[in-house]
Amino acid sequence: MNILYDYIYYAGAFGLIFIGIFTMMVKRNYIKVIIGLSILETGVNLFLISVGYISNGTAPIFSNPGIEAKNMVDPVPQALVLTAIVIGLAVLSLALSMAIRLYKHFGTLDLQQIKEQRW
Amino acid sequence: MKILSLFISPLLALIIGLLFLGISRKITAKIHWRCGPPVYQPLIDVIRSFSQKSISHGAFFDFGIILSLSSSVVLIYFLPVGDLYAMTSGGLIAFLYLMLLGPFGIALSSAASGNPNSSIGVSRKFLLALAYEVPLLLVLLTVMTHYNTISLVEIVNIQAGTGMAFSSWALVLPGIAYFLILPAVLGVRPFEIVSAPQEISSGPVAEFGGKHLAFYTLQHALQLFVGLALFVNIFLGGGTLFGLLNPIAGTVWATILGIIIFLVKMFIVLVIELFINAVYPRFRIEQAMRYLWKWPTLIAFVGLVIVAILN
Amino acid sequence: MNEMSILDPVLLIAIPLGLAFLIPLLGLVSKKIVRWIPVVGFLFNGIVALLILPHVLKQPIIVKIGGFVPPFGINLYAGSVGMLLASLIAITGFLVSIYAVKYITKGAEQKYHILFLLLLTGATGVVLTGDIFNLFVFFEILCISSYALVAYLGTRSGLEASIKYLIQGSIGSSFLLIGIGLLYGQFGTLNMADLARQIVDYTEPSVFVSMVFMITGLGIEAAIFPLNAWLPDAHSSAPSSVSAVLSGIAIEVGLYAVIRVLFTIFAVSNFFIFFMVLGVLTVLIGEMSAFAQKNIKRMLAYSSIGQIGLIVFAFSISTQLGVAGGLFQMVSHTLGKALLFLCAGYMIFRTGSMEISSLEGIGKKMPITALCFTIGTFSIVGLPPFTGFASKFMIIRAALANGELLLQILIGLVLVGTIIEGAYFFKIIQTIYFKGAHKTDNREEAPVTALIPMLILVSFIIVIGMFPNIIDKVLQPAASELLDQVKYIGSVLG
Amino acid sequence: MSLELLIMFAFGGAFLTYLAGKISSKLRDIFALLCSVALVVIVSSLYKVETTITLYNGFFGMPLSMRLNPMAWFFAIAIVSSSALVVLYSMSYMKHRERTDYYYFMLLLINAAMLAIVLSGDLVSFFISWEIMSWSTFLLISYNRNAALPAGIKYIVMSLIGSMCMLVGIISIYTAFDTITISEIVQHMATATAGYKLFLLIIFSITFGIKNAVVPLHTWLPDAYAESPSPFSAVLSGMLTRMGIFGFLLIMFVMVGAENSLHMGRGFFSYHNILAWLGAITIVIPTFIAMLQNDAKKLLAWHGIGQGGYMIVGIAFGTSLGLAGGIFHTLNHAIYIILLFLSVGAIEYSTNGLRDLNSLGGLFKKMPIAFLGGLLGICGLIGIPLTNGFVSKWLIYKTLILGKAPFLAFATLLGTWGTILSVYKFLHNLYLGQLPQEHQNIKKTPLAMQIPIVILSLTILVFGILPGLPLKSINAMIVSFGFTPLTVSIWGISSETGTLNMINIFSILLVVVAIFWLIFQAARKSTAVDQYDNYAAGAAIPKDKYNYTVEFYAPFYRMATPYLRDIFDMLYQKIARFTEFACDNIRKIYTGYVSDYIIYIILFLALLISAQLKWSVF
Amino acid sequence: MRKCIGIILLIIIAWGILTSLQTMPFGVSRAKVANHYINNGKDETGAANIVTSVVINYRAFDTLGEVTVLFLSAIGLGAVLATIKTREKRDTEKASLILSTGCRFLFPPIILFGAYIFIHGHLTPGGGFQGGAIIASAFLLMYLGCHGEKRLNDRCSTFSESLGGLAFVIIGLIGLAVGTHYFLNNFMPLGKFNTLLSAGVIPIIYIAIGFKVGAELSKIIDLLMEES
Repeated sequence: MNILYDYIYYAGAFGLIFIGIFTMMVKRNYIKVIIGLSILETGVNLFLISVGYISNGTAPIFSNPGIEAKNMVDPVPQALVLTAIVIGLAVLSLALSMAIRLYKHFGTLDLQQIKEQRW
Repeated sequence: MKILSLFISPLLALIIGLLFLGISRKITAKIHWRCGPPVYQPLIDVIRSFSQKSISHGAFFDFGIILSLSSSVVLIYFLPVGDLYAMTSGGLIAFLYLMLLGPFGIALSSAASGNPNSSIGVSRKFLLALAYEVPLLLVLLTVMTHYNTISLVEIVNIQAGTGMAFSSWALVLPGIAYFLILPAVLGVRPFEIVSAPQEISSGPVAEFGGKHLAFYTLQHALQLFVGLALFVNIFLGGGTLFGLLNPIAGTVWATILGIIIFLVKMFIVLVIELFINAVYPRFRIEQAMRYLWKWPTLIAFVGLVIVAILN
Repeated sequence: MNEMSILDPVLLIAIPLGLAFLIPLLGLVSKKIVRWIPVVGFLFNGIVALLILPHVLKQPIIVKIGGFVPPFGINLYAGSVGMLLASLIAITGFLVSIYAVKYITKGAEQKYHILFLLLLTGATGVVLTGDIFNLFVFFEILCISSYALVAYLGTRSGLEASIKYLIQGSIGSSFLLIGIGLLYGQFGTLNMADLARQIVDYTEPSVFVSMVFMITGLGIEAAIFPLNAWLPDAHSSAPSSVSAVLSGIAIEVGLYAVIRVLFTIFAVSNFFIFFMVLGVLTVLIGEMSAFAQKNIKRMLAYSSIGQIGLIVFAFSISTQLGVAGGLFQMVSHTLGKALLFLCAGYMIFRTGSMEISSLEGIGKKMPITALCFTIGTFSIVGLPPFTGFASKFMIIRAALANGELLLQILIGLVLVGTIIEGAYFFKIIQTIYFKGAHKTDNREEAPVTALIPMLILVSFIIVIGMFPNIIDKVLQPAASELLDQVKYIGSVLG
Repeated sequence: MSLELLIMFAFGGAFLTYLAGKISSKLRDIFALLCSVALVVIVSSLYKVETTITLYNGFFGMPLSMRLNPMAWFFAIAIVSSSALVVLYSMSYMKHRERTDYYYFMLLLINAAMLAIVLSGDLVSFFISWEIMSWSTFLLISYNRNAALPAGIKYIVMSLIGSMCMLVGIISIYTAFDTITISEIVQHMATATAGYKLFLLIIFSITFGIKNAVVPLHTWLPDAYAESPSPFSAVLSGMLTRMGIFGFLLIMFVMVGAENSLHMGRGFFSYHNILAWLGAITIVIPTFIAMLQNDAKKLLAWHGIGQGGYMIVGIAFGTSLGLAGGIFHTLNHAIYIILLFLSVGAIEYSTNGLRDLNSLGGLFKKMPIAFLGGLLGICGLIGIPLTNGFVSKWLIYKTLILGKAPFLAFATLLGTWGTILSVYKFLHNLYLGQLPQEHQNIKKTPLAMQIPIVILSLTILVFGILPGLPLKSINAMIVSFGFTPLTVSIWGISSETGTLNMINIFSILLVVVAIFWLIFQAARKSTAVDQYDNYAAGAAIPKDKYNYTVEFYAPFYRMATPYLRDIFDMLYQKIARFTEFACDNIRKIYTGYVSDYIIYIILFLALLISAQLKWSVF
Repeated sequence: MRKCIGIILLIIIAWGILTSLQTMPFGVSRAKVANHYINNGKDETGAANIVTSVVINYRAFDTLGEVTVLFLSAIGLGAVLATIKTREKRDTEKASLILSTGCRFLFPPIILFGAYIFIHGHLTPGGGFQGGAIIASAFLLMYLGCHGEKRLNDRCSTFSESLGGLAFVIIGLIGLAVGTHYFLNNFMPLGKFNTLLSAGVIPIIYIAIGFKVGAELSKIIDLLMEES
């Protein structure tokens, strides 16, 4: 197996994470920063899921009596991701609500201009 | 002896001091090609002053001048004139402090008068005192360190044993320094800016008339006496002369001769001092300070360093 | 065990959560009753925590949620540290919520009380939990409620601060989650004790990277030096009652999490030298930044950074004394800083400005508040006979007892920080009492609901400062619990 | 009377006074006075009692204890009696000021804290009381507002530096010996290395040097003295600053022990010698700077620094004579400097806050009692024979001269001669000379302010003539340090080289003064004139404004001013400004732009990762 | 500049992560804990969906926290947006009849489907969160399709979210009180495996969660729609 196959999910996940961080680092628009955050969270979730994956695995549901337990993927990361998604959602909605208020107060979403609180 | 000196010393000091005042005036006048008053003039002045009119600015004005004269008299008790001394308590340090009390009393008194000229005079007096005290302190410290005692009497006694003060070479430099500052200590030319009559109406004395002036003159005479006597005591062996009196030591004659030798030494010092200094014009206070803080201080300091190293 | 089942530490989390869910319902019935819900909740918590505290000093209580054996279920670890901090949180929460009853008048009051309740519930969860993902969840509760509370007033500064806080905080939580994911990937467990058992060498690159991600994530909330840029903004813009809790509880809890991770899971050793330097750096930068501030709450916020640095330094000494000193410093900082923010709250409210210069003559206007403020500053600076002194004493002792030169130099720098801190705090005291014309004589003292918490905090500060033995009995087992990884593993996994 | 009661009385009295003030100001005044007088009574009843009690074990299980011994008693009685006088004085002085409750509270609290310092039997309670004293002092220095504020900050910052040093010292002792009780430390000290002892000496010397204002740590003092309320300036200069001397005694002769602290280092570079030289510098420079001052209290403040130098020199020289001199000078200094501050305070009271030497003068007829106080105060300060200052200075000079330290002796003597000039200026510009027209009708000095002045004036004379009274208990103190006792009589000291017998000098001076007074009276009566009837060489003396007192020593100022700058203060100011600058700039890292903050976070992460993965730092 | 620094730093971090990932190859490991869940999960919890058993039983405390977070976000959103009082009327076009009728038509089935999802959480890959999200999507549809006509009943949503949360906590506390005395203990009979009425408290909790999540998400949508 080549390395790419082994790590393709991880690479994807971390690729998203880095894109997210990079976006947050260089973008001045608050909405874009939120998008970066969202990408970052997605990346993290993807990473968590791929941690628990096993090759050729199935969902850990005993929907039929005959299902083998052997090939089931790790259920824990899935549970974690469920939580992480909800938390991400909460943060995101809060961030967006603040964006609304921010625009009302400052008339801009450019973070470089919103520097009243410094030093 | 101590009891006796309680009465003799002040009288002796007052009279000799007044005479020295007269002598100094006379000598200065002669050097200046003037005739000058008679030698006993200050004595007469003092006696006459007591019967003259005076003004008083209040009790403190009187108190200051009394304190000044009294403390100068007490100072005399500390000062061995030959064998003649009444007190040793506190030694040279107490002596130094008492030396201070005389001018201090006058300063209080004249300041209480509220006369601006007096205040200026006092200010000058203190500055001059500060100027000469620096080398003087160094000199006295050198002596005390050298003999490792703070008692004036003891210093004199040690010197009497060795005969002459300059027998110890370490004390030559301090001696020179003291000699240089002596006119300032005595308040004679060229260090008489304190009571410059033309400028500030005689300075501290401006408001003194009658008995106040008499007291002031007496105090001045005592100051002159003390300054010279201290020099004689510390550097010239006091009332001894190369062990000349040793054969008759302990007798009354020895004491009297000692006193006479002492006075003669004082006289010689005074005359030399006057001859050297009478030709100088008066120093301004800054000039005086600069001068006193330069050479005498330097010499005295070197002397102290040498003594400190020798010890 | 029967007695203990009534006093289950899980109640400390469950009851406030339930109350928080209940508030919207009660809000439909009566608006007034809602204000008192946090008071009731924290009173309950305080009583329960203080009752449990003596039991855990010797042997920690392991709470198995759902009855599953630890590596398989989530467990709460109610040890001395956890219970100490839980009691602290409950007491502070109780006092601050009394304060908030009258203080919070603007905005959606009901929502404020829910957020406040949940903020401290999250904090309690963090200090009690024994599972890293659970820690993450409670951490998020703590963070999200603080984001919302910082923006609560809806002012320009509040929003700005909240946004910056949110951005940095969520990066932090993402990093924490990455770290957790990496750990899970390697060791297949999320239980702290189980992880600790499996990790033998923290310097191994894979472990180290996950550790770094975790402490970066947690360190943002803990406000360790390069990660603390959100703190001065957030703490100064939030309503004062919230600032009190953020400064007094939130960052301490963040720091607790960092320390717990470092001590218990990774059992780091040399790494602490780095942390020590970081702590001193935090002290210096915090205090120096505070020095030039003109805004009183911002100054207090920077001072919190300095204090956090001191706590980090104390923990990094990683001896019994050092850790105990760090915990003590946490306690004294919580009491002192909460007091300061509470006082500052009403001072700002009365003067209408956060500028220090506007506090001139407030000592006459609100004498009791000003007095409390003064005592708070004395305690924070570390003057006897207040708590700050006792804790600083312990930390310096720990630093000197070690005998290393580096520590001695660093403690010297910390003391330099203290001097700077003293300088600016004393300037404020002068402003309060001695500056300005003698203009108004009319008193405008803070209301009783504000004075009671302040005075209680003052009495705590004085009593603990004079009799530190009271708390020393808890600090020593707490410190040994943090240091003793083996015992932790043993008591959880059996 | 037990010590707990004493301490509780002192602290409780302070609190109760504050509370009493809330009821009525009269009640508070009486209560404060009663409290401080009661303390005097209690402390004097404890004369020659030696006892140790343990207060409680609450501080991390360390026993906090109190102990009474000759040293503690000596300082305690000085503290309580000066405080009682100052409280009495304040009753009138502070009558029409604001926040008097607060003033009394702080005054009594400081008093109690000082009492606790001298009575503390262990280092932690010492430190606690020390800090209570420090911050309450800060609160009282700032009392006068405006110019007092920077003075307060300066004080507290330096004080904090000192306390931090002391804290380090105390904790290092605790870690080294595992005890904080002083008596146990003394036993352990025998096992300590010389280096450790030196470390302790140095670190404690910084603390006590700051408190005692030893150059170069003196810069807080002039401002603090000048700007506090006058009665408090008196306490500050009289006792509080001298807690530094107490500390020096404690560390040098009790804890480290005389035989160690006097043999630390070699030759000139030994600890006590350097300390003595610092003391000498402290004498000379501040004394001359004092001459330049135009603010009466600032002048006294600089003298306060200078006089502290005498004590340091005396103590640091470390012979029984010098030690006795240093300790005695502490007491004497307290007496006369309190007197002087009270005297200036009386003027401030009468002239509504004036203390500028250039605009006052001639007050001696208007305020004779204050003048008497001022006169005797400066006599004591100079050390004129028959005042107390003379005896202690004499002891110090003698020690130095006989101890073969002529240069130190020179410094001390020079300091005295500098003192004369400036205190004469002080007296002259305040009380003597001409009374300005606007001060013709000033307020009378109230009785409550006169009584302390009179008592202190008498004390100066009594201790000057009967120095044996305090020297007896000082003797007991230095014996407890392990020195050979002095041969003390009630009149003075007798020893193999040079004796001091004040009664001789006193009686002779008395007699001579009496004689000359009689002569004076016998001479022709003088006519009394007023101050405007002056001889001015014909020039008219203007009545309205005649400020000949300005620039009193003008020639000297012209010469010396360029050299007599407080370079340490300038240095510290520079450091402070630099610190402020640094503080102002370091916070610029918080740019306000959130992306920067994210970069910090990522940087932190990347740094840690690369540090371990690349270099394996941890 | 900023970008360069960013890229360099990210490369360093990526290198670190790469080093870390080498010890955890993709797609092979299944840890002890996970094995335990898969092997014993259905016996211990009675749920066919192991993820559900993990979410609601093994790691129920997390879920409680998660629910709280969502609750928080709704409350926080309310708090942040609360102070805006100016609610200007925007002149939007009324939705067409087809659109609004279609939306109304679709609304009940979507709700029903959501309910189905959360009721069958322990059997199928669904659950309270998923069901709640679907319910919220129904409300979103109503908002989009029939803008301004129908609004969320505030009181009702408050009721359901509060009661949902309370139910979760109370079930947990009942677990503490009865049976083995553990918080969130699965105290009810497990029932027959793989039927609707099985797995003890799991369906009950999931129903509570479903109501709560649905209400909260709808509320969030409501608030955001209103303000934007």
